[in-house]
Amino acid sequence: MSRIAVVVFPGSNCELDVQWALRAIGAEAEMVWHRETDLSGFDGVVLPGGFAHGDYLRTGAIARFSPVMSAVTAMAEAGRPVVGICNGFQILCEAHLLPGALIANRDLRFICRPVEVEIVDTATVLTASVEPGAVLTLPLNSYEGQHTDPSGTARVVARYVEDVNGSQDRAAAIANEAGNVVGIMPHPERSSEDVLGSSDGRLLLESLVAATERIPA
Amino acid sequence: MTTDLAPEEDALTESGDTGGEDEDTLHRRLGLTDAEYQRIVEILGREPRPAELAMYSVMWSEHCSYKSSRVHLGRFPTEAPWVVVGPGENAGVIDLGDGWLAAFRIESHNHPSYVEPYQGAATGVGGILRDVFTMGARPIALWDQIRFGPLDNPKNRYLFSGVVSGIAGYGNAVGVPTVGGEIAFEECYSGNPLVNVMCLGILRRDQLVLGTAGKPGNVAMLLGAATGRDGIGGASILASASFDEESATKRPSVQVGDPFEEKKLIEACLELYQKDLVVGVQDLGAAGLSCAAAEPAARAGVGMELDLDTVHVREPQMTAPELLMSESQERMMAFVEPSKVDDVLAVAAKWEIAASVVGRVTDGSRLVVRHQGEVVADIPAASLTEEAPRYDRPLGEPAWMEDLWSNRFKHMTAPEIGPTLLRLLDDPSIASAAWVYEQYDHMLFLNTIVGPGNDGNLLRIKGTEKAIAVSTDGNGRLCYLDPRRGAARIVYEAALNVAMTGARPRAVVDNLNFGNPEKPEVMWQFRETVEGISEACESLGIPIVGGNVSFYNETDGLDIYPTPVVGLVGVADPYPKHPPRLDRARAGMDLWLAGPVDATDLAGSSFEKVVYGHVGGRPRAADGTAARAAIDLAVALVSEELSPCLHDVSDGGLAVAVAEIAIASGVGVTFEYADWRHLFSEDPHRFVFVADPAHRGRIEELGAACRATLTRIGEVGGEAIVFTRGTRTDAVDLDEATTTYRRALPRRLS
Amino acid sequence: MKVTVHIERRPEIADPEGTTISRSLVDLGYDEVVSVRTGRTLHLEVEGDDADAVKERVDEMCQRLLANPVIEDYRIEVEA
Amino acid sequence: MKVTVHIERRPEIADPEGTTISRSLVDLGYDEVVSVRTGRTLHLEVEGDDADAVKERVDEMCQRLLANPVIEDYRIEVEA
Ligand SMILES: Nc1ncnc2c1ncn2[C@@H]1O[C@H](COP(=O)(O)OP(=O)(O)O)[C@@H](O)[C@H]1O
Ligand SMILES: [Mg+2]
Repeated sequence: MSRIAVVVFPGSNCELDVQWALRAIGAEAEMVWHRETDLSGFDGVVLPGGFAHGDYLRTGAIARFSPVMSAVTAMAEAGRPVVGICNGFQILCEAHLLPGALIANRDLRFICRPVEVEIVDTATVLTASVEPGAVLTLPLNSYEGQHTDPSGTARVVARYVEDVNGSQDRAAAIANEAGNVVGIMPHPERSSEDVLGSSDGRLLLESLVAATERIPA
Repeated sequence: MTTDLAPEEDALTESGDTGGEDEDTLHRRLGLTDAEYQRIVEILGREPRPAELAMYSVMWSEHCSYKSSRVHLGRFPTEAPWVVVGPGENAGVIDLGDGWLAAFRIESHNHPSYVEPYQGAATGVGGILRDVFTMGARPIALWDQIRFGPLDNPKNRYLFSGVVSGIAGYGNAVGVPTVGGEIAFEECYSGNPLVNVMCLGILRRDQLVLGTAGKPGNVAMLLGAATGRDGIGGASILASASFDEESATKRPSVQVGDPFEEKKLIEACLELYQKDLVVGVQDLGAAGLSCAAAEPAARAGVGMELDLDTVHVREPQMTAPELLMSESQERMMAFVEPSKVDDVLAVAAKWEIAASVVGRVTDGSRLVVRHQGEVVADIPAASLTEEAPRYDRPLGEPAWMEDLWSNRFKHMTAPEIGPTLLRLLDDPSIASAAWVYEQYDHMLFLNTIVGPGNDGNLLRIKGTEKAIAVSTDGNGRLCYLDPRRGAARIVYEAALNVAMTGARPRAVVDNLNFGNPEKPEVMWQFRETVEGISEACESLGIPIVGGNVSFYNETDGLDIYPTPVVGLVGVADPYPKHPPRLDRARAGMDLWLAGPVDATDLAGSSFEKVVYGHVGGRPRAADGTAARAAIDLAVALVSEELSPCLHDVSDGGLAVAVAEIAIASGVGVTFEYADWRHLFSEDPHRFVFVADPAHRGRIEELGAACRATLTRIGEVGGEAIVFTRGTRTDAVDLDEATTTYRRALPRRLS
Repeated sequence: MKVTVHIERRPEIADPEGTTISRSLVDLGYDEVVSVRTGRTLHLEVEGDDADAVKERVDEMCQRLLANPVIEDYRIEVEA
Repeated sequence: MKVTVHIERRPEIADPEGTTISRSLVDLGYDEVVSVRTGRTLHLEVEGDDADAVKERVDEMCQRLLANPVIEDYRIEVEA
């Protein structure tokens, strides 16, 4: 069974939700405190949503220096799945594991509602089980959700069907070149059961779990 | 810009020495009356020292002592077999079965939100969270009830958007979802907005913690943020006096919330409880350290020694009174057995929060405070709490009630149905609140199975079959017209909202927002309200387990409408797997009305207020028997999965209730009525629901079994909201209704 | 005309963000850092050629919208 | 020693806050406002007496933590 680390920074708050949703599809998901330095024994890692270090200075800026981040970088370099959701996405950008940065939503308001995203790249650890072109309903929950990438190198994995926050290229999720590091702004774990209104996010989490199983530990 | 300290603060900043200061002036400036001062002298057998006077002034303030309300609050029914903790602790606690408990409380932050809307609302959220996790519970949801003056005034827009951002900014970042609430706009809130917030947490029975100091020998530890000069003479004094433009400039130092610190504090405290490292916990809110020392000592019947030199501070050179009165946020006091201090420090270090030992529980009953080697206070702990003054203030029915009641609006002609409906849908108090709740994280923790935009909310407890339902309701206009009837009606409305999620009502917390208690009219409104809430709760068999009183909501002598707000908690076990929601009506379904179809009473209705600007007449009283029948029927319909969508008839009456179903579900509705007044009456305890025609038989059986009146009034389908009466038809295009309803707030705010 | 508005939180008002930044700098090894306070700047491009008049208008904007006098102080700088 | 760090968003990067403020000012009747850009300041209190050495250290702090070079520029000012 694949074993996924869910990193907890001071101020993270979606870690229990990610763990719940991953366990519901049969993965082993364990919390790892940000002061840990060792991720051996894990097949993949998720940086969950929340407000690491209060989002002070810039979202993700302080979290990037947490001791655990060297191990996360090592995982990324080893080709293992590394997924950042919402605040986790912001941290991956600050850590330069993904290009660009996330700035305040165009309308300067926090947005919490389900949005539609189109999966445009299925060659990543988060989207491999999804049909290309599939449109998924996933809850967005962010203030700094507008992705901007002056380098223009971001590989867009999912696009908002409507321009909800001003993201460049309507990017809702982006990946590194190898497709093993993915940042996604909407929350797959929040749409992982019908009783929550949608189970579309499950497809993404299943892709992640499958990807961790493909890679020899 | 210079610092604008309140005058009382100047007096206390100049160290312990009040030389040259007239003592008499000082106590008055601190909000104590001469008689109260005399009482202090009697208790102590001497003149109080400055630090002592500071402590009495905050603890005996209206906000902390409930001195004007206490004699009336005793009227509340507070008992039921499932009550674990009733009023008196930081939050009420009820039993949900199988070892699960729910802790909840509601509180106001009205004046601070007027002074600084973002921080005022944010720190209101922080404060109510602490009341709940103090009990050992993990806070799982928040609800906000906010009221402002009309949005055509820029100041009100500024206050409204600032408050919403503050609730979002704090609630989202601290990681507790805000899953529902209420917004209302009335002229009377222009100079005095109301910002109430309710919080609910869950815990296992063995994790319950009380605000007690425990045994002599225990150590008092202060956890969390450093202490600064925040809000000195703030929440407590601010909330205990009337407001005018002048006091807005004499405001005390504004408190700034730090949701990040609070998040760490929540996690650290929950770990302390889980490891059984604390005997008791008390949050530091209004009255800060004074309250956090006095209350737990008084509850446990012990004494306490505090050493102010060990308090970690943000600003240098704070005086003893300042340290004792500071309302710095995100602090908790824990009472710990000496052998466990190191373990507590280790947990605090792990979560990166500061912790220090600041005192010791002693034999006897005195609270002794030292600062820089000197005793600055030595007083009986209970004299700050139990011996606080109580006033049975004079009360009398306002002379204006007779006029109000006889001032019934005479409707000369029937209104045009379509335009009237659109007008109501465009009213900010009725229109979609999505502009507000989409700024709040309302999904965190994956519990929210009926979220904002519906009547009640339903939160599952993961890993169980249980769900907790909550509805918060208030209606100032109705309570102004008749406080007793109005207050009873909001309790019934909340109970029905909870029932429509499939849950049984279990307990209530209340927030009583009133004007100046020194006016007999206001005290009469208060007493009537307490009666109304009590009667309704008794009729429903549910207790009141906690609440809050906010007086002095007046500006320049004008009192707000009496505005009680209730938060009603229910339990569904098992919870519905296809929970009913407003957006689940489908073409081909029947539209039903539970309760009388021929309601004509319009007194206090949105129809009269919004369409004619009229507020008058005496609203109808609720009928307990009919209310219980409606509740039974709603619970039965949901638990048998007969209806996917139910909605109560409240603001805007039947026409708006039906339109809201159509708008949420994106499908038209056609229905019949006999008299136009039936469309806009807000007669209590009625609801509409939709159901598959195949269920007609069973639904009628249930109606009969519950003794509820039931009428099939129409059907779902088409692209318009169509009203028919005989051969007459009025139709409102669904798209137009939808746009009006959804754009009402955004268009006024951008 | 270019105008810069410097907005600072009044000194007695808590600045949790500054505190957090200061703590992380120390964590990163910069233990010479004693404290950090945060502020905001607004760079306005304003039409007009009378510096005094422009400054007066911007002052009004600050009082009405840009700064929150309850917790903030501000300072206006008009560039040549 | 008092050090001020001015952090500005690079001109090619969107500044939703600046845009919103500018729009509200015009709405309020200040139609002389052409544009607004927002920036941040950090006021550091740092131990040390050699201004150049302090500045160098703060520069390092900026590069590592205080500014994000992908979207921001910064400027350091050491006060006497
Ligand atoms: N309107 C009310 N109805 C019932 N209980 C109330 C009401 N107002 C206050 N109480 C109870 O009085 C107690 C003290 O309240 P308060 O001093 O505001 O507590 P805190 O110091 O935690 O803010 C609480 O247990 C509260 O539930
Ligand atoms: Mg409390």
